This record gives sequence, C-alpha cells and structure tokens, in this order.
Amino acid sequence: MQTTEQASPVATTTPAAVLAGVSKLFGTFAAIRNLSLTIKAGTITVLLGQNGAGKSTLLRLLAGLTAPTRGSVTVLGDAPERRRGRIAYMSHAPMLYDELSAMENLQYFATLNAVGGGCDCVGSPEMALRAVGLDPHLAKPVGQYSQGMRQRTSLARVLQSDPEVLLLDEPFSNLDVGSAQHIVELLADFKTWPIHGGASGRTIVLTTHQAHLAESIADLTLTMDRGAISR
Amino acid sequence: MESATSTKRTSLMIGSVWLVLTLVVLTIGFRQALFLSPTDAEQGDVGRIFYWHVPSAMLGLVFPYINFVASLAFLYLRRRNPLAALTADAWAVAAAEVSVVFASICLVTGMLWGRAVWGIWWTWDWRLTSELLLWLLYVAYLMTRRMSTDGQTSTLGAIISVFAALDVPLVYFSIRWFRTQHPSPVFGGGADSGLDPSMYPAFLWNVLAWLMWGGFILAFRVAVERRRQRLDQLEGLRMLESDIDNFKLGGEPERGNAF
Amino acid sequence: MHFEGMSAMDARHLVLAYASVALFQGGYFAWVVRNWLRLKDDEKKAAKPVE
Amino acid sequence: MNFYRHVMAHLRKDLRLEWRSRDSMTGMLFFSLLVVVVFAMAFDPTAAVSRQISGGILWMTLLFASTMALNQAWTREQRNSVLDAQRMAPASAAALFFGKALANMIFVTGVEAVLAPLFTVFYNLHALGQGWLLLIVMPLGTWALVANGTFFAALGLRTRNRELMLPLVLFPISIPALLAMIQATTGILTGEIEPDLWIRLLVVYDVVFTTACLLLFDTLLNAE
Repeated sequence: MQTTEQASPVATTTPAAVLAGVSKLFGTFAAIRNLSLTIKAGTITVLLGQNGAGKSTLLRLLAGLTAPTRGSVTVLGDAPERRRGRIAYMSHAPMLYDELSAMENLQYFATLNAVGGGCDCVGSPEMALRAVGLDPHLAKPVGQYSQGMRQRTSLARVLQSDPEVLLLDEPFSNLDVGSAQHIVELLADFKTWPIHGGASGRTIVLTTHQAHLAESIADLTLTMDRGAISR
Repeated sequence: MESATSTKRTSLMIGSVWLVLTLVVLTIGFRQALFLSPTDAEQGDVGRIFYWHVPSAMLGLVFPYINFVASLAFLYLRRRNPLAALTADAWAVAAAEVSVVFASICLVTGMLWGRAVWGIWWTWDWRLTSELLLWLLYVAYLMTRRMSTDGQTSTLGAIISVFAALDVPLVYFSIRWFRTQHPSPVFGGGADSGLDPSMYPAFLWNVLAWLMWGGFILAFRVAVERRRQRLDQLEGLRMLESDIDNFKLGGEPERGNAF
Repeated sequence: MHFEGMSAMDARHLVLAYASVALFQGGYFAWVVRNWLRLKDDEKKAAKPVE
Repeated sequence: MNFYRHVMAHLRKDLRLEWRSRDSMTGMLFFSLLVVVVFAMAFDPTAAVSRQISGGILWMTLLFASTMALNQAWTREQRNSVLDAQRMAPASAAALFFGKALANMIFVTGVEAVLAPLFTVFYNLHALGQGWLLLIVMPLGTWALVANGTFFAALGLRTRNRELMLPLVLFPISIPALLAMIQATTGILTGEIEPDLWIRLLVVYDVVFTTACLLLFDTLLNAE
C-alpha cells in the first residue's frame, strides 16, 4: 500500500463517469435508451433492475468494451478506451483461464497491468487473494473451483489492478450469505484505499439482484427499466 | 425537408441522364465492336471478345483501389467521425461488388476466348491466375461481410480489404515469376501483342462505355447502401422512441456479454 | 461481322461472351434496382407513424 | 520493453495451457500423420516423383493441420470472456497477437520436427539441392501461415461461422506465401530451381503481413 496520505477528496473534481444521451442498440433491440448520468468520484453506485434492463450493457459501456450507438461515454475525463488500466470490470463470466490456478491467473494479469515502472507493491496477487478469503497456494486449476470460489478469484483479479473505477456485474450472485457480507465489507474498505496520482477517490458501480446486501454501502441506488433509469 | 427532396430529385435526374448516355455509348461500342471493326485475321470473329474482355479487365483493377482507399478512410474516420465513416463504408462495399462483377466477366469472356483460340478453357498462366486470385480475394471480402455479426461488418470488411490490397501486388509478381520459369506453350505467339490502328475506335468506345457503366453502377450501389444505412438509423431511432410495444420482456439478457 | 452460321465455334463463343456480359452486368443492375425498390417500400413504411 | 514483457507473459501462458491439455499438438500431429499416409497410398511415390510432389504435399499437410489447430487458437479466451479482461488491460493488443502467434509457431514447428523424418522415410527423400536451405524455408513458411492464421482466427471470433471463416480468408491471402514455400522446397529437393528468389519473396511476405497484423490487431479486437 502507498503510505502517502491523501487529503480528503475535494467535492468539485472531475466526475468519475459521465454518460450523455447514450443509446445502445443491438440490431433492433434497444439495450440502453437515451441515458444521461453523472457518477461522482469516490461514490458507490448500485444498479438494480430486472434481467435485460440494460445494467450489464451500461457497465460494458463504462468499461469501454462496447461503443455507444449514440451519445458519448466519458470515464475519468476521457473515452474509456484511453483509460485502460485505471478501470476494472468483472462480468458474469469469470474472465479467468480454467486450466490455470488462481495464482497463475492473477500473476498473468498482473504482468499485463504493469506498464512502465509501475509500483508492484500495490495489488500483488497474493494480497488480493487473501483479501477475498482464498488460499494463494491452492494449486487446483480454476476450472475445478466452486462457483463461489471462482467469483472471489475474479474479484481478486480486478482488485489487484488497483483501479480507480471498479465495475462489478452481480458480485454477490453465487456467494453464500457469509461470504457476500465479507465482500460487501471488502468493497467498503476498498473505497478508502489511498490512491497515488491525485485522483479524487475510488468509484464503484455495481449491479445486483440482492438490494439488501448493497444498501448499506450505496451512496446512490438507481433502478433500471428497459434501458432507462426509472428511479 | 424541402431541400432534401429536391436534392433527391436532382440526383435521380442526373442518374437517369447518365444512364441514358451510358446506354447510347454502350450501343455505339457494341456496333463498333461487332460490325465496324475488321475481323482478326488469325482469330476470326471470336477475337471481338477482346472489346469486352480487356475493358472489363482494366476496370476490374481500378475498383479494388477505390475499395482500398474507402476502407482506409473508414478505419481512419471510424472513431473520429462515424457518419463520414459510414459513407466511406458504402463506397467500399459498392466498389468490392463491382470489382467482383468485372472480374467475373473478365474470367468468363477470357475462358470463352481461350477455348476458341487456344483450344483450352483454362491455363495456369500468370495473367489468368492473378485475375482468379483477385476474384477470390474480393469474394472472400464479401463473404466476411455477410458472415460478420451486427455492428462489426464494416470494420472487419475494412481489415480484409487492407490485407487484400497488400496481397494483390504480391500475387501478381509471384505468379509472374512462377509462370515465367515454366512458360506456357499457349502464350508463345503473342497473339494480342500490339493493337492494330483499325481496332482503336471499337476499343476506345468500349473502354469509355464500360467506364461510364462502371461509374454509374458504382454510384447507384453507393446510393442504395446509403439509403439502407439511413433506414437502419431511422429504425434504431424508432426503437428508442417507442416505449413498451417493442420491448420483449426479459429478451436478450446475454447480449451484453456477447463477444 | 458475318455470321456463317451458329455452328462455327468462334461465332458461338462470341455470342456466349456477349450474353455473359449482359447477364453479369444486367443481373447485378437488376439486383441493385430490386434492393432500391425494396428500400423505398421500407422507407414508406417507416415514415408512417407508430400505431 | 513493456511490449517484450507482455509478449513473454502471453507466450508463457499459452505454452503452459498447451502443456496442460496438449490438445492442439496431438490433434495436429495425428492429422498430419494421416495425411502423409493417405497421400503416400494414393500416389505410391517413387523417389523421382516424390521429389516433385512432396514439397506440395508437405505444405498442404501443414496448412490443413495448422488451420485446424488455429481454429481453436482463441477458444480458451472466448470461453470465460478472458478476452474482455485482456482488452481492459493497458497492455497493447499487438503484444497479445504476437504472443499467441509465437506460441502457435512453436506448436507447428514441433509438428514439423516430427513430420520431417516421417516424410523422409515414407517418400524416400534425399535433397538434391542445398538441403540446409530448408532450415530457412521451413520457419519462414510456417510463420507466414501462423501469423496470418492467428490474426484471421481472431477475426473469425467476430463472425457467425468461425470454423468456416478461417480457411475462407486465410487461403486466398496466403497464396503468394504458399506458392513461394512450395516452390522453394521443391527447388531444394529436386535441385532444378534456384530457391533464393522464392525465399526472398517469403521474407517480403512475412515482413509485410506481420506488420499489417500488428498494426490492425487493436482495431480487430475493439471492433465492437
């Protein structure tokens, strides 16, 4: 961890993400309809809504994995494709190699995330695995893990990259109540991790069906319906 | 709206006039080629295929360049100016289709000529082989566009187009070396080396005619493609505006994850 | 030109070549026209308000 | 420096994955063996004939075998959406391509190492030209197939019919390279053609297309 303490984030800095009149069509299916939204830096936003309401697509837009059909997406002051490494995204799929162990997977992604003389002390794979409650020395390949363990490995993968914007798609879906509670506390803790480089705080956007779990840490709760924000 | 319909009308008028002119020139070319130009002493009447074969071959080499330039423009504009990029894409796909049409004609007329004059339909001579590969490359381009998933067609097409454009000169030279080392007996005589002055009028009229036709069909195809793109956008807009009636509940939850 | 009868191969092939040119260009033209007309119909449909 | 480190990370990971499953290596090896046997039965080659045709057969075998393996080259990335994680990382897309291409190069070279003695035995081969030139022709030719193949296999991911797409695009684009490698190999085996012109063509092909792949891979990966 970085030891230099940051002053408490100033409220009037650049927002973490801005969506301006964003629509996303898949063929003739409108996943996102004319959505405008500003996500303040240093906050946790929880997206609720039914399947197909557009939550996942919204996260993929913020991650820069897909481009909007109309409108513009800005994350950390620029297009998300140009903020690679500062945004992390965890989807339904584990985004891990089944044949490799958790440690091997995380080390691989750690190398990919290290650009230039990046500080290796932050987000070491071992620490990330311990943080989510997994044994770093487990030699079993990820493919033989239980759903919940895979979910936690996946979370470790995004945490180790030490992101400023963290996008989580259903982070609690396959977890038992105990570990879900543990993850909620971990996320609340993650928000307070110091950042080097003068950014104004870590931002989390997550989607979930279990509203009661996320309520305690949410700064903002939005409900999506048919590609738009209804509440 | 007023100006949009009037420009539409103007372009329709220009198109019709151009088409009529083209048909006139095509008729002149046809008459020249079949009735006015002298019969080739060696080849007989079948030598007249030359007047369709050669202009098609020439144009079949021009349109790939248009496709290449339009594809580069598309790749450059893709993120910077999506609307202009769409126009570039319309030109690219139109040029590729027209290339395939002209290359097909070149191949078929060439084969008909070869059977009558050489006695064989096909020989793996460098010229024939390169033309066939050109045809294959642009068919591959069109197939890729057909098979690609929504929203990625233009980008994938543009990438293939760049590869094809890099490939064509290499194909041309490599096959030329290859066939120079094993000269085909049929190409010893040099039957079409040099052009007799008496053939000029028929030849030039036909080049002009097919150039005009090529330009017409290209512009027409671009217009149709532009229209299709506009309709697509309109449809998208309607989808966005219509609220509930078009919405399938729980539809496509996996869409967001599709790679 | 003088057609000495269609049995001669060169005359037959010349006609075939001309037919193939007409077939390819005309066929492509017809295909484009068909698309054009079909789009025109779709545009008319799209112009109607949503019921 | 970053680029090198990232390429090595991708390469190490691919080698490790292949070591754990050995899918593509065993598949390619057995397929190549089958093709060699089938051709040998079809032609009943004598030494003189086999010199003429074995260059072509060797490269056709490798082309089909590697196409088969390359079709699977990106399935592991696709399965758990690992590719999305790789796209999100600040490492360049070109490094991802290059690492994967190098890994495939190693696999196909391994297959060649097993195939070469088999060919010599089954086809009674004995090079009449400068046999050592094969040591230049083989890697150059293999790279031509593998680099383009890796690229177009990734392109296939973005289409509806991945398995069909790869040969459809790869074969026409590879024709100059195929011609060059077959001619060079035949030239070396028969001693009748000077292979250096063809080797030069292969070098040009490799340089041009590797550059194109490296430059365009980012566009391909983020085509969405």
